[in-house]
Amino acid sequence: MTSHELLPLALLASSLLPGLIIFGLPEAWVGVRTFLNLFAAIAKLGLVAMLLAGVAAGEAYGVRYAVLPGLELALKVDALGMMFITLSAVLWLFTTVYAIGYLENAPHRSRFFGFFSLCVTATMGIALAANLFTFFIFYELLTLSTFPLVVHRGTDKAMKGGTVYLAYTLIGGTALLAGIVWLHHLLGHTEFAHAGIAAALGPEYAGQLKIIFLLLIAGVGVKAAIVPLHGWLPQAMVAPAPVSALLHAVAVVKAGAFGIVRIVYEVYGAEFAQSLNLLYPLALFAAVTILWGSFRALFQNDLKKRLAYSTVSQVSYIVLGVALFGPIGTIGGLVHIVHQGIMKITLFFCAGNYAETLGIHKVSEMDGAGRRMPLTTLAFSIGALGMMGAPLTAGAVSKAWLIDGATAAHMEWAIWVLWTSSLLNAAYFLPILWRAWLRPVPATWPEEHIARRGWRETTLLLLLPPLFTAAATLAAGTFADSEATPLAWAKLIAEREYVGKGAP
Amino acid sequence: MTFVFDLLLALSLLWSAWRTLATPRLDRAIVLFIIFGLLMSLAWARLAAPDIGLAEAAIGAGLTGALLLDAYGVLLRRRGTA
Amino acid sequence: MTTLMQAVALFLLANLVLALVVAARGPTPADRMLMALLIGTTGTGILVLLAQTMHLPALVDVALVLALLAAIGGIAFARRAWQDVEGEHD
Amino acid sequence: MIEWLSMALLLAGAFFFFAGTVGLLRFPDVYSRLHALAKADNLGLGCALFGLALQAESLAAALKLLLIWPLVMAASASIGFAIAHRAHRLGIAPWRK
Amino acid sequence: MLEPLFDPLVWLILLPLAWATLAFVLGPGRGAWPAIAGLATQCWLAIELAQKVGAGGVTNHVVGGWGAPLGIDLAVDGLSAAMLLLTQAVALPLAIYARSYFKLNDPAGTWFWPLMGFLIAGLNALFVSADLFNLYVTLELVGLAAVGLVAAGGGAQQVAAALRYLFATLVGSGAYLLGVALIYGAYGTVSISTLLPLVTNDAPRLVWIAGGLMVSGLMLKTALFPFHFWLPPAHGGAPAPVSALLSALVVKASFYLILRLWLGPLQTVLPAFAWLLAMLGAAAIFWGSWQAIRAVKLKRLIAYSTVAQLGYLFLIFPMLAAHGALEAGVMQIFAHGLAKAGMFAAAGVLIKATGQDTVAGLAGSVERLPVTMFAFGLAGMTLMGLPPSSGFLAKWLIIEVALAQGHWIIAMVVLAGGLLAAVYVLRVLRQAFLLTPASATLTPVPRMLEWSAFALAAASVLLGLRGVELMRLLGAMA
Amino acid sequence: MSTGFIFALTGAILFAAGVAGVVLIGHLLRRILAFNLMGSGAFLVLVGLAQRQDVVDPVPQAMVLTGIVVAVAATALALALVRKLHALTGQLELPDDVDA
Amino acid sequence: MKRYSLVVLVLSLASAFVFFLGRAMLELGPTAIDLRAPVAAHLAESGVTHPVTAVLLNYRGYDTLLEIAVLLLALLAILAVVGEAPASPTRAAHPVLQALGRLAVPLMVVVAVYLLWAGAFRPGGAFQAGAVLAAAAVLLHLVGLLPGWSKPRLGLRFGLAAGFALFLAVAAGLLTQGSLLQYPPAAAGVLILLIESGLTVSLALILAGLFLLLSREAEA
Repeated sequence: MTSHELLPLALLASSLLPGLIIFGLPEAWVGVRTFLNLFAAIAKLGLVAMLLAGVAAGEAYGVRYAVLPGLELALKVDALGMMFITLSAVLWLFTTVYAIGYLENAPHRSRFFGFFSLCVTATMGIALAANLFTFFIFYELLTLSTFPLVVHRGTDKAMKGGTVYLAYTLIGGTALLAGIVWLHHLLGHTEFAHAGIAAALGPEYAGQLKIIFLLLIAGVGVKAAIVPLHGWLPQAMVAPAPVSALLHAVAVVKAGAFGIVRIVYEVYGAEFAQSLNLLYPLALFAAVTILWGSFRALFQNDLKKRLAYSTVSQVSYIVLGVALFGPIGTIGGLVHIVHQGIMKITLFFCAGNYAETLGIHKVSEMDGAGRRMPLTTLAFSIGALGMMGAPLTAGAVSKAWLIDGATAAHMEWAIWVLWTSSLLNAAYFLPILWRAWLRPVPATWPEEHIARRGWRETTLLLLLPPLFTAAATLAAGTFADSEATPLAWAKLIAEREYVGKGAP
Repeated sequence: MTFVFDLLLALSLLWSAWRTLATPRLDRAIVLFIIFGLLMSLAWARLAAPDIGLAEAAIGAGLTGALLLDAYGVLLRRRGTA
Repeated sequence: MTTLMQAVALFLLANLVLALVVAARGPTPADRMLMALLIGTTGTGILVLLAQTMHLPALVDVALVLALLAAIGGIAFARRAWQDVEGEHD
Repeated sequence: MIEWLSMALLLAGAFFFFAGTVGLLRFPDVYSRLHALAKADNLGLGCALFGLALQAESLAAALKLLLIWPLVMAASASIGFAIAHRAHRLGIAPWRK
Repeated sequence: MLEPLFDPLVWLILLPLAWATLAFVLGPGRGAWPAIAGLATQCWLAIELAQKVGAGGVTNHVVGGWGAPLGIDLAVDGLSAAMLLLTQAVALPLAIYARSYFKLNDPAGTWFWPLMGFLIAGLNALFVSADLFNLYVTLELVGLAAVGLVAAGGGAQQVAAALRYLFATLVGSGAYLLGVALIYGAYGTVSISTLLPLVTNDAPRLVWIAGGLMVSGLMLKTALFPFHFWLPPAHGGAPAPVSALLSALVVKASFYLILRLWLGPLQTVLPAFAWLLAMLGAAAIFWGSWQAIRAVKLKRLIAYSTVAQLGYLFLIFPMLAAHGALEAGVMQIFAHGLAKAGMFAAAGVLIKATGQDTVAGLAGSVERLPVTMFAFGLAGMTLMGLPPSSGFLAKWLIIEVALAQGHWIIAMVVLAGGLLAAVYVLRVLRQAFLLTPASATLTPVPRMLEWSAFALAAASVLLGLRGVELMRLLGAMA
Repeated sequence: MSTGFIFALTGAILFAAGVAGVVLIGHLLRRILAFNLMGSGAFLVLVGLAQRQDVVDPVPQAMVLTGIVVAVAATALALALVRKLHALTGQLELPDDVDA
Repeated sequence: MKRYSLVVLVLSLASAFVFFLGRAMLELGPTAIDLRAPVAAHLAESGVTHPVTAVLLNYRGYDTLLEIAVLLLALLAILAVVGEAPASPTRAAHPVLQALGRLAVPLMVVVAVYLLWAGAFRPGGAFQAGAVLAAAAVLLHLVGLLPGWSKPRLGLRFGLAAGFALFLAVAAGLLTQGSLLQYPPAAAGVLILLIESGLTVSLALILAGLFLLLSREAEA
């Protein structure tokens, strides 16, 4: 095996093996577990760095393994995948640090971190998949490994949330499987390729291809929480905060969005999909989701639920970008994968901090929280402003590219959608900020778990991750046009996807 | 003549089988079944299969009959003492 | 001669059928068992006749075994199955 | 001569069988029916066996045929005894006019 | 000269018979070690045989040196080699499991080892026999051994289940026997290889009746809906290692025989019944899953899941002429065999540990028996057909063949079946993840139990990554 | 009609009656009887049909010998089970199969 | 009512089955394969002169091997079902019956030996002989001269399994001849007699055991 074959495997193994070892660790071995977690996360980052350099230089990494004659598990590393991988790897590190702090005295930590690592492995696999078959395998593995995390608390409510989550994702998985087998039957393979593979079929297959597209998008759309397939996401909020953070900011919903990107660009090909009139309906669904999610978020008193509906809305920005035919929209969508990730994880970290430190779960309890926890609230504010698309934040960058894309694609209505959504974002985030910063401190907090020590409003492990991600949000927005930013990488991807079509 | 013999034997086989299944009393059914086994060994003789006839005679008339009667007796006794 | 033997065999079989009808109806369990024994004896007779008419001397062995083992059924009946629990006797 | 004798024995055997069957049908109680059975067993089968033995190809075959007779007699006697014994134990009274 | 002495094909039959006899003579409760040693050797023999078949196609053994139709032939092709492999591979871990499960003097374990030996011998003999009547004898060997295992040392419920099972299996093999009788009447032989060229499209009507009888008898023994009535009490009531053996292997044996007849001597006759079987298979999937979803007892649930999973096997019949359908069926046999053995084994651990056997009683068990629950989850993954398990490959193959043949309805049934399986598997997992334990005390269970269950379940998943070998083996067909 | 055929036909009827008996009769001892009738029917068909021209064929005869042994084995096992069930429950019919 | 319609349904199905089966049987022509010729042709090499025995123990000896396994297995299953129970004391029967037993049993043994010996050249053989022996044991038990089994001890277990084990060993040993159960023609007769003798003993024990195991509670 060459290093080009080994590296993708090593990327998977760097979270899989520690995960499996952690399962076997006794509950009390906190030190060993923490070391393994951090070591794995850092090792993974190292591997990611090596791969990033290689991919930027045009190196091809990949490995194949036949499970059945004509059916291969195939991994490859490409620019699009790297973007998702990098995002996941970086956020995994932060979330791990955060989770170590968050679960300090909670039971079943071995199980939690074991499944957590499996979850990250599945995410990596999704990003590395070189064909739809492989994609599907990791996609389902992700479902399975997240279920124990969602129900981790073992309460009836957690069970209900977990059951809803599984019902949605398994039904979605079934649709996805049906589409994949069908496509495999027609084409004989399901390899991802620039400009797509479906176009190889003659026009007489157009009808079948449309149904398959519907099945595939319905399948990944469940995880991407496109309306009307979004019902699981707010329910799954019963999970512990690090799970909500990683799952909803990165792993699950992004896996769905990433799948849509892969299907549109590398299975159907944007041009071919456009010729089948598939992109316009997709854009419509994305638009409806954006508005519906934001609208529903307005009425949520539960902080995490409000964030969840916000996620529903924001992830569809990516879908909208993909569905806006043309490279500019693509760049907007792709960059939002990263930007939404770091912003949303910041928000969830902060929500977790409020809950863990002061017992605040509801928006109505947020009065004065900013004075008690200024740093957390600062990070929260940055994330919220980013969501609204305020200047100098990462959100602004994605939103700008999306609007440009809509203009280029002559879909002016999409611009209105984006603006309306921004207004709604402001409408549900600003009241929180107002309460946190400007309302007086109440006499007692709902449940104060962690006392203040000097400038440290809560434990260090809880405080640092959101501060870092908030800083990243600002950095990605401020220095968007320099090199080695998410935006630059998104441009590289768009260049490769629209090969020969003249990237901007 | 042999045809009439065969036919009569076949009919008595069928009749005893039918009564075995249909008779309301269990002991009667068992006795009929033993008779059925006996008729079977006659049938095997008519089919020129003395090996099977021997086996049927030994098993059907001897062992199976005894097993069934014994089982019947036990069931009766249990019911009697119960 | 063969014809006569066949006729006798047929007659015995008819006789057997007659006994069979009684066995199915017989008033007491003991009668039925007696019928079964009679049928066994008749069967033995038929078998030795068949041995002659079918030129299968081995059928005599069958008759022998049948005669030997017919007793078992009767004794099993008398020793095990015939119970005075149901009061079905005359 | 032997032919005729054997034929007569066979017919006699058939008659005794018939008589035994009718007896079983007609006699009033277990004990007398046992008696009828013994007739059929001992005489009917005996006649038939002797009739056949006369025609046997070898002495061994004839002896085997004749072996069956005492066997059946012994068996029927003891079963007859067993059943009568049992009937008595169960309290079945002999039939009286 | 000495080569036949080491023919793995023969020793796969002789060896289990030998250790079964030895275990019987050794006496009650004894014989675990001969059994385990024997099974380990058999595993090696089965691998050996599979390699031989993979390299050289069909292997024959002419018993008695007479050759068909006078004598009996044993024949091994890819299909039978695969079944042999599965049988030994499932039996060995289960034997290790059973050794811990039946501690000495457990009434259910008194005669477990000789019974298991005869069962395995019967299965192996069944898989290699090329003679319809000999197959009948092997069917009875398997059936009676299975009934004995179900009934052993049990209470009223178990005995009743065994009786139900006994009558079903006896009527099933009786119908098969009558079919064999008719075939012998029509052709004068019961040798599969001799019959192969004789049974043509214009076969006499009697052969059709024979085919119908044989298949319906075997359907009854395979517990295809609506003949499944005997399975849930028998598989649900028996001790865990027995349930595992029965669900994983025994019902597959009669299915294998249908497949054998279908592909072999009755290939011109049986396809007339294809859609009937597929429809019953679909009904089995829905009915079995529905009952599993409703079941109160854990092993009941698993047993009904077997009813459902057997349904998949019958879906392949309308497509059997096409390439890939047989492969799909065998993959499903493997997937279900390994997974169900693992699941029953895991259920056995759970029941032993918690001391009761309802699904509700599992609350909190993920905490206290993580390995077992993980095994259960892995096996459940295979049953649901989730990747990368072998159940997924089976499902994939069936759907692909169905689409290639244009039978999209079959594809839909398979997909729906997967979802229903998810419902009943997750019913259990959900309960296990609940925080509050249902029973306060937990009987400690031997580690070996947990890990052998885990090994089986893990094998069912890992096989999903090694499908190529199995497919290659199946390629070596007659 | 030959002897073989007559008994083959008889066997077919016996088989059908036996199966009907096993299906319809609840009483377990009777079911065992019905099963035996069924088996006898199948054996008769095997030999009778093979000898429908009244020529003796040893192969089906040997098969039936094997079959009879199997039938005896099955009958004895069934009886053992019935007796055990009766000893445990006092019932001679199968109880309803309940999941509780 | 439901029950009644079930009866009607099953019976009409059965009648239809018999009707079609009977018709189909009538249509049958001669068979393509006639095994009588090869059976007769190889009789000289088979070691016995009675064709049924040749089929049973030579041509299709493998069937018989498995059949014995089935029988042993049935006994085993019964053991597993009924478990261990002390055999109840035997109640002696009336002396007349005991006399019958004493008279009949030696005769049965003689007949059994005769049948075993006859098997080589005329109807008879291990199975019939074993059955007669078993019947003798049952008779002895019924007249109270032989107790029922509480559980088979080592010696008895050995005896039960010996016939099968012997058969198995011979079958495996003959692998040296080229295949399972391939008798060398010269030794076939002796080997078959050996196997049959072993089988007679074990079959008798097994068949008797079926009864003796079950009936032990009968006298309670």
